[in-house]
Amino acid sequence: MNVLFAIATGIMFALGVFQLLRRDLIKTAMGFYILFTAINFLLLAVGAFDGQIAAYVDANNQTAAQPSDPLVQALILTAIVISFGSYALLTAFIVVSSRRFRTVSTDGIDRLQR
Amino acid sequence: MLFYLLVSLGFAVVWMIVTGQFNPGGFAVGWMISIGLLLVVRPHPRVIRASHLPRQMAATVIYILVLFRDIVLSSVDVARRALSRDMRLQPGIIAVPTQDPQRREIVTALSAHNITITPGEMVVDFDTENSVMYVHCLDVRQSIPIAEAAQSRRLRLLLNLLGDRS
Amino acid sequence: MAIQDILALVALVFGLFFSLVGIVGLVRFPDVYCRIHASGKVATLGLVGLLATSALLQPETALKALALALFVVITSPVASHAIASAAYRQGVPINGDRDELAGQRTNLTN
Amino acid sequence: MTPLVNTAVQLGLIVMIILLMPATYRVVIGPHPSDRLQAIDTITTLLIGIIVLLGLLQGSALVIDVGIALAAFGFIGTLAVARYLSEGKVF
Amino acid sequence: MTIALIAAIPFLLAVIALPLRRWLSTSMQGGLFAVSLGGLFVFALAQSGAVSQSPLAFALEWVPQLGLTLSFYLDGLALLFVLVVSGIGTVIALYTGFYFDDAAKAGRFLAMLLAFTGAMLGLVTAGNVLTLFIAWELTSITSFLLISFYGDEKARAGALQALLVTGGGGLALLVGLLLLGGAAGTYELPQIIASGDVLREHPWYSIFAILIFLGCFSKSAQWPLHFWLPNAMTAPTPASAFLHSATMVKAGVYLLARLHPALGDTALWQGALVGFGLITLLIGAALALRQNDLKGSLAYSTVSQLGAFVALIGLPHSEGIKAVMVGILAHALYKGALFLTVGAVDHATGTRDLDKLGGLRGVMPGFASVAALSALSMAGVPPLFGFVAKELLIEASLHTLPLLVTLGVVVLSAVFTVGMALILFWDVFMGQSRAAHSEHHLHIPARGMTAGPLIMAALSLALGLGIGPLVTPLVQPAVGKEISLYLLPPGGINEAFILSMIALAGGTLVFATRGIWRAWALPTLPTGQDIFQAVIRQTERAADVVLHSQNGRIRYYLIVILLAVIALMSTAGLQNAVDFTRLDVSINGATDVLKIMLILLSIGATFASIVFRKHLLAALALGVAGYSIGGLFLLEPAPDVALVQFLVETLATVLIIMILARTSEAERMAALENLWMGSRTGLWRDIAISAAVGIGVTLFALAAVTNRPDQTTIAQWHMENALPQTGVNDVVASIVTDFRGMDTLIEISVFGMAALGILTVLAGARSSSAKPDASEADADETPIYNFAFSDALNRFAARVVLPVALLIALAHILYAGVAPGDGFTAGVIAGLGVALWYIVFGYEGTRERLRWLRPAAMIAVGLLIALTNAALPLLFDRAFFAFTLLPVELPADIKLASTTLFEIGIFSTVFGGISAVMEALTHPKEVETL
Amino acid sequence: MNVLILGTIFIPLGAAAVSLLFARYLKVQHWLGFLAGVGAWLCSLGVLAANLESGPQVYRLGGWPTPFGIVLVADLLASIFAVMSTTVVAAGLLYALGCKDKVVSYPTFMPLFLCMGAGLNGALFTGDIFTLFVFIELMVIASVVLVAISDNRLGLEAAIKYLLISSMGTLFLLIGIGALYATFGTLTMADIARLLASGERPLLAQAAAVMLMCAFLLKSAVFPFHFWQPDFHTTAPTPVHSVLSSVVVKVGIYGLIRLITLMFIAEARLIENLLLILGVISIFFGSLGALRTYDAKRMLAYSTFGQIGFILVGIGWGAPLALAGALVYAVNHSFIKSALLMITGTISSRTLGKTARLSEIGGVGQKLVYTSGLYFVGGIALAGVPPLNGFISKVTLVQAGIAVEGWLVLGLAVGAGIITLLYMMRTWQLIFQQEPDEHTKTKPAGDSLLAPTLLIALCLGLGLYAAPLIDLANRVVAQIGEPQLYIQAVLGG
Ligand code: NA
Ligand code: NA
Repeated sequence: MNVLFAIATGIMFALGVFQLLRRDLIKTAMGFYILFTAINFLLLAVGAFDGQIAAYVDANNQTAAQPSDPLVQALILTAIVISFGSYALLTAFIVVSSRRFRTVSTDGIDRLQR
Repeated sequence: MLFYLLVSLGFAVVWMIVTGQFNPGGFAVGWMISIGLLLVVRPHPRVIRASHLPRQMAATVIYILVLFRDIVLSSVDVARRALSRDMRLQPGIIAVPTQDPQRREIVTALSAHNITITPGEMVVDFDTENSVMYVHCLDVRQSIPIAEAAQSRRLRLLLNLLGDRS
Repeated sequence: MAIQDILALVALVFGLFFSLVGIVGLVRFPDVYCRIHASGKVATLGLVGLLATSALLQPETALKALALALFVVITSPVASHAIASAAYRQGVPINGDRDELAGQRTNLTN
Repeated sequence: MTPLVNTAVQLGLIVMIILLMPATYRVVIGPHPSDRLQAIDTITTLLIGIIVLLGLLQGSALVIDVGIALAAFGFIGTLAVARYLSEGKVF
Repeated sequence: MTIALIAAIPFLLAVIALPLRRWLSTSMQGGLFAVSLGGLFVFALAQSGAVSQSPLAFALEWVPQLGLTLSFYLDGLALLFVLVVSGIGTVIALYTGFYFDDAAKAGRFLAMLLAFTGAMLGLVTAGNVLTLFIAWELTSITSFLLISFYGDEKARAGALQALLVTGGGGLALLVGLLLLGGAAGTYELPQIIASGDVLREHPWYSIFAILIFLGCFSKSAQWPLHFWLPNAMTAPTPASAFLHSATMVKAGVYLLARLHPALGDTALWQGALVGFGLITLLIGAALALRQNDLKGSLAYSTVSQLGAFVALIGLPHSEGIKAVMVGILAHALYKGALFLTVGAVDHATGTRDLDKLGGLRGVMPGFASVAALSALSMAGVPPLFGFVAKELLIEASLHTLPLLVTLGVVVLSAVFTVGMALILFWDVFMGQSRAAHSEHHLHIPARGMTAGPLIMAALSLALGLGIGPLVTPLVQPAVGKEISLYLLPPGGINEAFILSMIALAGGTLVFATRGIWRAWALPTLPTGQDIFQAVIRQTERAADVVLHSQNGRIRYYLIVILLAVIALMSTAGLQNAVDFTRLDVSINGATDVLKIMLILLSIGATFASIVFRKHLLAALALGVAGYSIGGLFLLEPAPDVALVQFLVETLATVLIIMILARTSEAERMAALENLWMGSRTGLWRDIAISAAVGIGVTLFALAAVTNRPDQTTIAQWHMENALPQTGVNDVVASIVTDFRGMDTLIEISVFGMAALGILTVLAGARSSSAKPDASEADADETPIYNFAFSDALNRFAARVVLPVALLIALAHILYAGVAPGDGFTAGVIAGLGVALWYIVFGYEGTRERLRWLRPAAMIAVGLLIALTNAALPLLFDRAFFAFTLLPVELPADIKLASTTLFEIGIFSTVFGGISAVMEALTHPKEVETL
Repeated sequence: MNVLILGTIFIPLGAAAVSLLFARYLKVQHWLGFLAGVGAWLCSLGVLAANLESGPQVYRLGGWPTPFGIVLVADLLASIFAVMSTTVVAAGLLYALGCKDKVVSYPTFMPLFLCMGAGLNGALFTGDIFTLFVFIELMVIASVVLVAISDNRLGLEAAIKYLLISSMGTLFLLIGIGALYATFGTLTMADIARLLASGERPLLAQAAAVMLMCAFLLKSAVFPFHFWQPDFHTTAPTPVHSVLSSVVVKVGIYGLIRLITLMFIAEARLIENLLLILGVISIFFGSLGALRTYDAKRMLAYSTFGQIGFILVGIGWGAPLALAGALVYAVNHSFIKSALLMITGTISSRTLGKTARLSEIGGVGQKLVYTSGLYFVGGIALAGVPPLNGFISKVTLVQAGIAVEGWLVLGLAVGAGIITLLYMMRTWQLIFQQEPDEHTKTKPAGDSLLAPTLLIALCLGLGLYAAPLIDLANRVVAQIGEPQLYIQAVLGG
């Protein structure tokens, strides 16, 4: 399975980068989002150590099964929240860009030059 | 006051279900939390008469049973059509009056909910001014004859449930 | 085999059957409104079946399964209605000649 | 859980997974946005079902919480999209 | 100690000059500072006895790590310069007292001038090359200020040019001095001078010598770096007289003379100094003759003179040092006086143009005599001081250089100089008055203005006559060996005398035929000015290339960055890091099948989101992809992550649809590209970059999964300690709220700030107090919604879902430790309940019905609760964020711990944040809460 | 006194929350913010003092043993950067008190500003690589919002660009963190350093080093990761700009130093060579950009780009002397740049359009003698003219260059230095000496000059009394030269 996960993250990154490079800001935002989903996936793929059960412990029954790495999960949780915050901000900016610059194209917001 | 009591009790039950703590402790915690929640949110109270409560309870139980029966019937009906070769569909949209003299929103809502769950019918839109629901039917031949009768049956149940019929 | 295992199997088959039917309807039915009838309600019942299976096989999940079932039963018609309403407002034509909403629609929005 | 039931649940899981495909097919072909929305709503329902079965297989009561959340958000997302389709706005 | 005062006092005077300008008139200021500088002069003169015995030194530790010591060193050479600076400074200050009409302006000028004086005195008394450099730079800066004093276009350009040339030279000098210090092992001047043998043999010798030459040549205006000096003549004339003829430009000469014992008498030294010095001597003299502007003329003649000094220092066997010292004195006197005269003429007539001047002897008799004496001294007419200087120059040249060079360069320059001096005097003061200034209201200078120049002119005469007794004691310590000075050669007429007489005669001839000379088109000589301008032009062109790369297009920026990272990553050797033996391709059970399905689904849906042109479809496809990833998390099994992923995915989808709703279709369509028909090269480029990134990440992930350990001790520890130490079953929850609680606190701060940001950008940016400008108001106009969507059924659903959502949220908080979900999921769930209200009821409807909803306050309170939870243990002498279990028995398996408080804080922040986002997005006009 | 580390982070964060509650009382909010800034400043000074007295300070959050919990580590390197940051942030807050920008009156301004400061200090003090990411994000998000709501309407454009580009940096950082966790199974920097040093060197370390380096280079806006910087900084509100362009860009520098002195010591030579090349290019790009751009604020932003290049060159040379030079340079540059930005801000606050466009601010300061003097001193300080602190930076760096005999780079760097002098003095002439155009209209009063005055005084002080800073820098370098000290302080043993 780990090969598949590795390749899948690569493909997700490639798709995210491609989407990020679109002229359309909304598509760009989607690319942003894909990339952050992909990075969470990557963290899971490379960091979690092939869990068989969820990372829950119980006082009375300790199983021998390998739990999914809880630390990676915690990191992913944090990364999700932060990237979502950034993403929400980006979407709000797109709305304001539409109001202020009358465009949602990345090529359209190029007043800052030189 | 009675309204808040009932709502808080209802919330407490929901709490117990949601938390999986169906025990006295869970109820106590749920009830306290519900009261706290009501203190913050303060919904608009509805007048409830204690004398009507038992009948309302009964109506509620009946309503839920009927609802469940309707779901099953509707699903079976639709399943038959979906699996049959020609599907025997004759779709169309018909107007169904809500018939509630007081035109209350809750009644409309619950009626619509009920209709949408019943066999092959689904509310597409409301005309609030004229108290009409526009219902899409999978088979108008089957639905039109029973539509109004079914609606008055549902309305009776609802009014019972809401404790309106004295 | 315990009784609840048998019941669970029945519920499982029940749930799978209605899920399947819902999907069949989703694929076969002629227009969006009909498809909503099929998938929106039938798949709901399918889910209830699966939830019952879960409740029977794993009693500790029973209450949450109940909560989920209630939630789905309450919200599913609303979603169906909202989608149908949206479709109608978008001007998706209905399959069939009887449409009492036609013409009324203009009064309702805008 | 007896092996028979376990096998049945596994089979059920596979059936549910297979069912995702025609639903996805409907998402792809549409033809109207509302078709796709309905199909996605259905997929959500299927996913909840899958989650429930998975919970059974994993012997874990935990995942059903995820199912509840998924149901709630699927519903709200559906309403948001429906409103967008109806009126060109979400809020 | 006292010698430190020499440099310090003028700085102090500069500081008091600024406030004094409000109280004192111009002449009082001039007088005051003239007296002060005069006192300094006298003080310095009084040191001469002691200095001639042994040099005075004083050092103050400053920045020992840099070898920077505030050390002063007063020997004969320094003293000579101190005398020149303070003496001329006295005259200049006096003159300034009559030069400006505006006391404030005079005060500003004097402050700068005094600061310069301090810097210059510091330069010549510095005993450490770094101290010297500091003073050196300060002279450049003060010079810049003085040149730029009037602030007009020309003044600014001239000042900037001077600063660039001398500052650039300064940088070279700095490096040179640091290298020199490095080679000598000290920055102290006396030691450096003493270690000449080491330095001349040092491998760095040529590097630091050249760098020091660069510094000195730029400062002392040697060809080809001389061009800044004439352009610096935009400075007020007293400054030109002081800085650009008498003192600052001689700093280079000073430093060369100073380092001569240490670095001199090598081929490089001789070649560079003599070569550049002689070229400068000749070019300066020739160009001086051809200027119409009096100050320009004087400037070029100064250039010429500086060239002579530099060449003299370069002569072998220290032959020229004596001539340099005498020359500096003589030049300072006559050139200073001439500058001041020109300043007075300019002041009086309003012009410095030779063609417009003439016959001023009648109206300015005092200055006429000053000009006469000084011009004769400059021309080298005996018995004036200038004559002695010229004699010494020619003599030194004769002794060491080929005769042809002496004749062709030194004598020829002298010829030009004589001609120029005569022109300067004759054409301004003799002849007849010109129309230009006779019409002009003549502004006869105050009598006091003449005083200073007269003193200088008189000194030119007196020192010439009394050369032996008066000048020898000053110059001898500076030269550092026994010398004898005389007006007329003791051995009778010698070659030098003859040559200087020839020069006089030739110069007179030049003067007589000046019409021809001045009209004669000289061949264009290569000047540094052209090179300078070319350098500036090329620099600006390079700058334009740089700025061109800042083209404003984000896609281009991203591509460059990605390419850079790809290039850098390609060096990391990832392909070697993959351990192919550990690749695992096995598939086990339905779960793995499901995983594969979900992977395929997520990739397919992501791909669909790219190819779908309709944004809505793309958004929905993205939602499917996100849900699939959520499913994969669930299968890991990581239920907590899956839960959050589902939640966030829903919100994200809602957000994208929100953008669609709030941007116009036309704008969106204009932005959209046609992937299949558009510019294919761009497409292929993007595909190539994406593929490269994808391959890189794949390799990376393969390397990671094949290299990682099977289990980490750290995760193991968390698994073992979650229950005993934090009392929860959900290890992820214990990490999130306890083991790594701070991450979560900061994370919710990020979330809260993002939400506040959204609120501010979309709603708060139009604060109720400030009126939006017309265009913005127009642009921000959003229609009031109608609530057709808000029908009975939807309202019913919204009303039911919100309380249920709140209950579920509270359940997540209280049971965070035993089930998936925590304060964060609780906040999102409650927030989604509120979102549903906004969807169904709209902004007005929701604000009206949910009055308890105060997003910003909820964020604030949430953060405060979380912080309180973290900080409370500090009161009990426990660690920040320490875990505490509350010792209360609660029913229904509820455990209250500090964590619960934290979860409540998280909930409040996140709930508030999402509500804030919803409020911002739906907000029609302005925000009321906050 | 390791508790004081908390103060530098959580005093501003707490004040952000409280000030949000006082949204309706702008004065209260602003003073609260300023006091929090001063509080953080005092704490950072305390941390530095404690450090000098008794070595690296370590705070284990929650009391959990390292490496299982998060640890805050204040060694000398972090402390000196923190003192620099808190000083500038406090000055920025002081400036905000007297700033007339509309954005300053938004109720969310103060909380965002304080969060930026908290994120900054947190990023410096954290001993955990993942927490570093979290703090950096706090800083990024707060600053992005502050720029987006700037009075300059183009702030939004810059914010969008930065958000997108910065997200690249975040990705690199997370990939790097993922690689480190996957190979070493730990997030504590000291632990990673210990494992890296212990010899068993997994192959992924190099990839992680590259990714982290890219992330830090992006945060410091080093060529070719710089594109966002001129836009983002120029459009920022003055108080924000003065923090962004001086200390926020240094976080990347800090990270790079940590990277090569603590963790990737084996890869250090490679990274240093790369930094040298990028540093020189940055020097030229930044200096040339500053020379020809159209706006006084933008000029300073480009200038920062170039100055960061100088610091990188110092780091790239690698020798202890050079590293100390880079540190001295970094600290001095922060104060100078911050002061200059504030002064430019006061000038543009006097124009009607609140602009710093060179075509529109000519002669605006003609009557403002005091401002003119401040700007002049700041300008020559930036150009490295003695006796200001910029000179000290320059000399330390050049001495280091001589010591390592990096002739080519030294020559190039020194050559570019003259460009700084050119653009600073030309702009000074333009603003303060030129006769204003007849259409140039100015306001009678602008932003308060108190904060820049204090900073300029600091610059002068650090120039005249430079020994302590250099001493400190040398001690920092000596300390980071022995990573064992850091590792032991964190992990014990
Ligand atoms: Na979290
Ligand atoms: Na949990």
